[in-house]
Amino acid sequence: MSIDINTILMYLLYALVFPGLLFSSVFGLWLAGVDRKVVARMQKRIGPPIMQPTYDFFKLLGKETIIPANAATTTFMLAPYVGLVSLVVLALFIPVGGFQAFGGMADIVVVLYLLTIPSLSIIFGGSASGNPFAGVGVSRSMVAIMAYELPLILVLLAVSKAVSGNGMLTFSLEGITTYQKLNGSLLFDWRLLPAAVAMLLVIPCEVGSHPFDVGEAETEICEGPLVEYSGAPLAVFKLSHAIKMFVMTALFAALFLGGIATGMLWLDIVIALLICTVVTIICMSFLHAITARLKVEQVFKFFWTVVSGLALVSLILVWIGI
Amino acid sequence: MSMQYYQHFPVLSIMILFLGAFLVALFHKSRFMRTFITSVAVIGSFAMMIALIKPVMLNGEIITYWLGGRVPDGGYAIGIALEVDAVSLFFGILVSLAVLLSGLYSFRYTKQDDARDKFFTLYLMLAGGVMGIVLSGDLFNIYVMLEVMTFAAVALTAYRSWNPNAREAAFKYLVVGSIGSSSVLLGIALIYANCHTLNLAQISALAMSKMNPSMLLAFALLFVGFGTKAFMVPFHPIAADAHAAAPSSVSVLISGVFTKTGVYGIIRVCYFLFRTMGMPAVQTGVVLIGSVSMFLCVTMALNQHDFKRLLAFHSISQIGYILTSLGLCTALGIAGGLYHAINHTLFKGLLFLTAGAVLYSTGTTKLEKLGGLAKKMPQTAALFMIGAFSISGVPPFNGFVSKWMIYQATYEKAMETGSIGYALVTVLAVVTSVLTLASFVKVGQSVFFGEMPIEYQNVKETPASMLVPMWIMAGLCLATGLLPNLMFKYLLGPATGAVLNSPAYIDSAMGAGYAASQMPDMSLMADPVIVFAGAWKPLSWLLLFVIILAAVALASLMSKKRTSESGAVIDSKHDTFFGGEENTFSQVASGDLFWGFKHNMRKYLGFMSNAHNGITNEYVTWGVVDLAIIIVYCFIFI
Amino acid sequence: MIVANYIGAILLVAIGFYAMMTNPNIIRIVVGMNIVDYGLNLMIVSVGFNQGGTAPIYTLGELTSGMYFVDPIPQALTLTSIVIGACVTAMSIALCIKMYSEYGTLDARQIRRLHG
Amino acid sequence: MFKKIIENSMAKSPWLFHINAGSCNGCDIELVAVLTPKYDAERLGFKLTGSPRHADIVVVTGPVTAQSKERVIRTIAQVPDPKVIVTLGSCPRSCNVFKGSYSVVGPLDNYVDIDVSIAGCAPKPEAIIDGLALAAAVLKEKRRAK
Repeated sequence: MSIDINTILMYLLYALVFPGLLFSSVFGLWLAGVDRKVVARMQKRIGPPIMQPTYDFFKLLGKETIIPANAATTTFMLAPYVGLVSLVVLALFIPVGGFQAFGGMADIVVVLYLLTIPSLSIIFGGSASGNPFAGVGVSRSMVAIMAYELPLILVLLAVSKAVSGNGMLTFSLEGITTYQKLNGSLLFDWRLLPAAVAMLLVIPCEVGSHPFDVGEAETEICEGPLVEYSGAPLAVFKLSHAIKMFVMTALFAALFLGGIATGMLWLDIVIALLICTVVTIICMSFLHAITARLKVEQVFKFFWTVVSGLALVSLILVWIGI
Repeated sequence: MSMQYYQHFPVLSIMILFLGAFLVALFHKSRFMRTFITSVAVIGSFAMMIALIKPVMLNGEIITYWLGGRVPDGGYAIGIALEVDAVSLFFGILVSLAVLLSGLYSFRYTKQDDARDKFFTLYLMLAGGVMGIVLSGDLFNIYVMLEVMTFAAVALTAYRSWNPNAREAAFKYLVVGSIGSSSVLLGIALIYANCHTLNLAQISALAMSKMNPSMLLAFALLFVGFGTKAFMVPFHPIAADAHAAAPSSVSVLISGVFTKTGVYGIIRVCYFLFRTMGMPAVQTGVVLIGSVSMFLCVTMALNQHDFKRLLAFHSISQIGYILTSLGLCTALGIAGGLYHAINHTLFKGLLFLTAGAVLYSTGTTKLEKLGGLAKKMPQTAALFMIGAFSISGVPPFNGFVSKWMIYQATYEKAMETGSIGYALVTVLAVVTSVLTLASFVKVGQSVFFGEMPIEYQNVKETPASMLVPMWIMAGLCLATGLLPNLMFKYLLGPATGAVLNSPAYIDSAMGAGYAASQMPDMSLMADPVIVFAGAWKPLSWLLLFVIILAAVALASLMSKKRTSESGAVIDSKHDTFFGGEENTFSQVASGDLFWGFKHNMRKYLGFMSNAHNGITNEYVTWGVVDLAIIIVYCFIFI
Repeated sequence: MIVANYIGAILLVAIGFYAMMTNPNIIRIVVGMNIVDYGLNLMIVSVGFNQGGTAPIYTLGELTSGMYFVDPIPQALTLTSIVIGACVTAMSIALCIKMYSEYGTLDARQIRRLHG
Repeated sequence: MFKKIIENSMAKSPWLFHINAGSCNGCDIELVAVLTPKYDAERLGFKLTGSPRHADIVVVTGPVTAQSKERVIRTIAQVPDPKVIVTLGSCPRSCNVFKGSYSVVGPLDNYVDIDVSIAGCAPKPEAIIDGLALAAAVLKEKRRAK
């Protein structure tokens, strides 16, 4: 691996500006704003301005950070940043409209595991705060992870099987998008429709939005793991939440709608971002507005039966090769 | 051929450990001598293994050492041989590394025990036995070493006189383990009856042409015998008992080393002796056993209330991963399995050592009684986190890389054979990995985070002499995760090649051309090509991570620092928010932590919990029934 | 004749396993282990047995044509295995004694602190 | 500039934490009514949080009872700075009809400094929104003063 100054500058540009920290934060916060606005409109409210999550973020930066006496300080303060960084890294790996900052560096298994780090950072951060509410929240968040991981891997394997033909297995996201560019988007493959639906249900659970936000139920357990966080770390967690929305929807776009190619990169990217927004509205805002929060054991049951069932149907259909 | 100096290293590395054992017993009065002899033995053994990397791993030599210079005569191996190929050396390095680090840890750790001289005697015997197994080229020698090892392990399990469960655990271990030993012995007898030799190389040359029902029976018996040593399902309950009762530094050996001899034995039996691994039926069987082991034991682990017992079940779950991967019989699968074997030794060793540190400092490993120790033992907590992330496969730690390879290998196998069963194995492996993560979140929440019970107010950080081996292990966990290329070059590549290249092993012992003259078909895969279906570049990923972390740190420094931390006195501002109430100790009990999961799985978990009822006879019954099933399976499908 | 040995060996192993599986008395479990051991020893010795063979201890002067020996290696193996068996028995009996003083019983159904 | 952004954001994103210090529940209902579609306080960025650590504005209702006094004081102390304390309804300021009861130890300003008071029994939602908007302005001022 030869490293010259240009490569490093490119790395820096990718990591910090596009599609890394800056872009994913801005777009993620925008998505979060759209989400809140749409939910409000569906409830016949005016709703907060689109910029509201951004205001929240900057306000929290200006607040005092309290470290509780019971907390394990290092873990408590480090956790949000680790979560944020891994999400930004994830944003670099997921192709947006065919543009992938670091193409040959990751595949679906890496994505699967990187996705657990942000959740883990919330879990360990909350755990380190030494609060009993956080303890309950930790437990619930972990059950939510256990719940969505099974359908998610089924979806990923189904997609991987669908794109890998003639004996060559491909796990890489690059390969998946390339295949779709040649053969059309996978969403229009009827065998993968159940998997796409399952993925749409996995996204809110992963992001922690209604009705699957068992871990951070603010009315029952005072926002669970985040209960003791204040100021800048909380701001980082909120930012991570927003970036997670971007990452998950972009993952959906890459897996199922990666076939959109107009020949112009910037147009592709714009279209991909539009898809992200639409997916956010469908799977987060709609569900948020029309459902109440499930209980934790219901979430687990729902994901291991209905959602996994959908994904499994897809996997089997793809496998028997109709 | 003149002997190179390094050809004596295998026998010396075994002898130095046994010699150390006797010398420790001899000088048992002096603490200095005991420490000195043990250190010299474990360091010397490790150094000799490392010195062998260059000739064996890089130059591809296979060292054959005939004890007493009795080389094969007239096509018959009459002497006892030590034969070190890349597989043996791979396991040898793994074993001596664990023995070294765990030994260094023991010096301080056993301070609370009586009869420490006996501890080190047994410890070195156990280490010597394991080294003997992985380096030996003689089947009966392997059996004897197996018994030496088991004997020492049982004695060490029962060693802690103040642990009320130790004797019971040791007894069950001995009884159920004896099924395995008996199977191995019977298998050896049957092989001898057919091949009239005990040399591994010669047997593997002759076995294919002499295949008959009694050889098949011998295969089944040897498989079960080594499976018992690897604690595959259904032999897992004894492992859980023994790991939990033994001192932590011994648990490291039992889980990281003892079980590896089982894995090593299975590799030797399936890939070398009988070369049955090419058959789909055997592959299916091994993968099935591996998958069941990994899933069943991880769910059992979620049910546990004791730190070490939980780790013990995880240990078998990880062995399940290794067996699954080795059972695929593809280059990627073998490489993944071996990679996971070395990773398992490192991270599970680390976790057992942290458990030992907790036990050393607080006197208990009960999850319900502990909590909030990260404030008092920050380094131990950090080490635990590294171990937990490694075992649950969080990138960029080592567990991730090997699991990543295992997923690919299983799914590729599914593509190859067109069977959806292997695809479900991939799914099962991922789910197991998540459940592993969950149970370590449970440990983290119950032991290191959460609230601290008042009686641990004066707990001290683990002593430095115990921290150093743990930090080395943690560093290796990170290094093996970040440098898979080096791992492939120096360890995994040659070892994978050696697994698939049994004729070279035979020729090295019996003289060139022997394999070709005896074996009907020579499926020689000298240079396996390991192809990945996905992409993963840990180093560049780390670079990214560092860049972004630096940026974030800069940003957070730029924003005005408004952190307020409480002083010594707890004021209400820094008190835990408890709904406005004054803070009282209330910790979510570890058993209730994943209630949402347990509620849905209550029937399964309840059944499993009742099945592991602790009665020795039932465990024996499971073992014997399993033995019978495997024998019948072999006779039907092979 | 040698077939009888094999059958006997298999029977001994089966009896030993049966004892280990069904007898809740831990001393009898140890006895069961021993019976399995004896079965195996019988097996190994029989493997090396040659009908009419002499002991493999000879001087050159005693050697005549047509003379043959029983295989000495299995006998050596048996010796080793007996020694190992004795060690294991000693160990397990020692554990039994300790357990009896700790639990006050030899019943395996009551010696089950470690379960679940 | 960064400072300016934060100050402006302070006024636009005030998060509420609601403490009931022995209220008759009237004011509590009205506070929730403020978040309903008709009044929709969320358009101004108001949001109810579950934990005092996240809050900027503490809304206290009810005369402070003997049982709740310590809890109220502790919870208010746990809110990170800058913070604004708002009393909702007449009770926290004057104890209202509960004054003189053996169990009432209010008013609240005996214990903490109050920034904004919203009068009424119970106050109208319009009044509450007005008061909260004022509180947000006070929050910005407090941040600027730092």
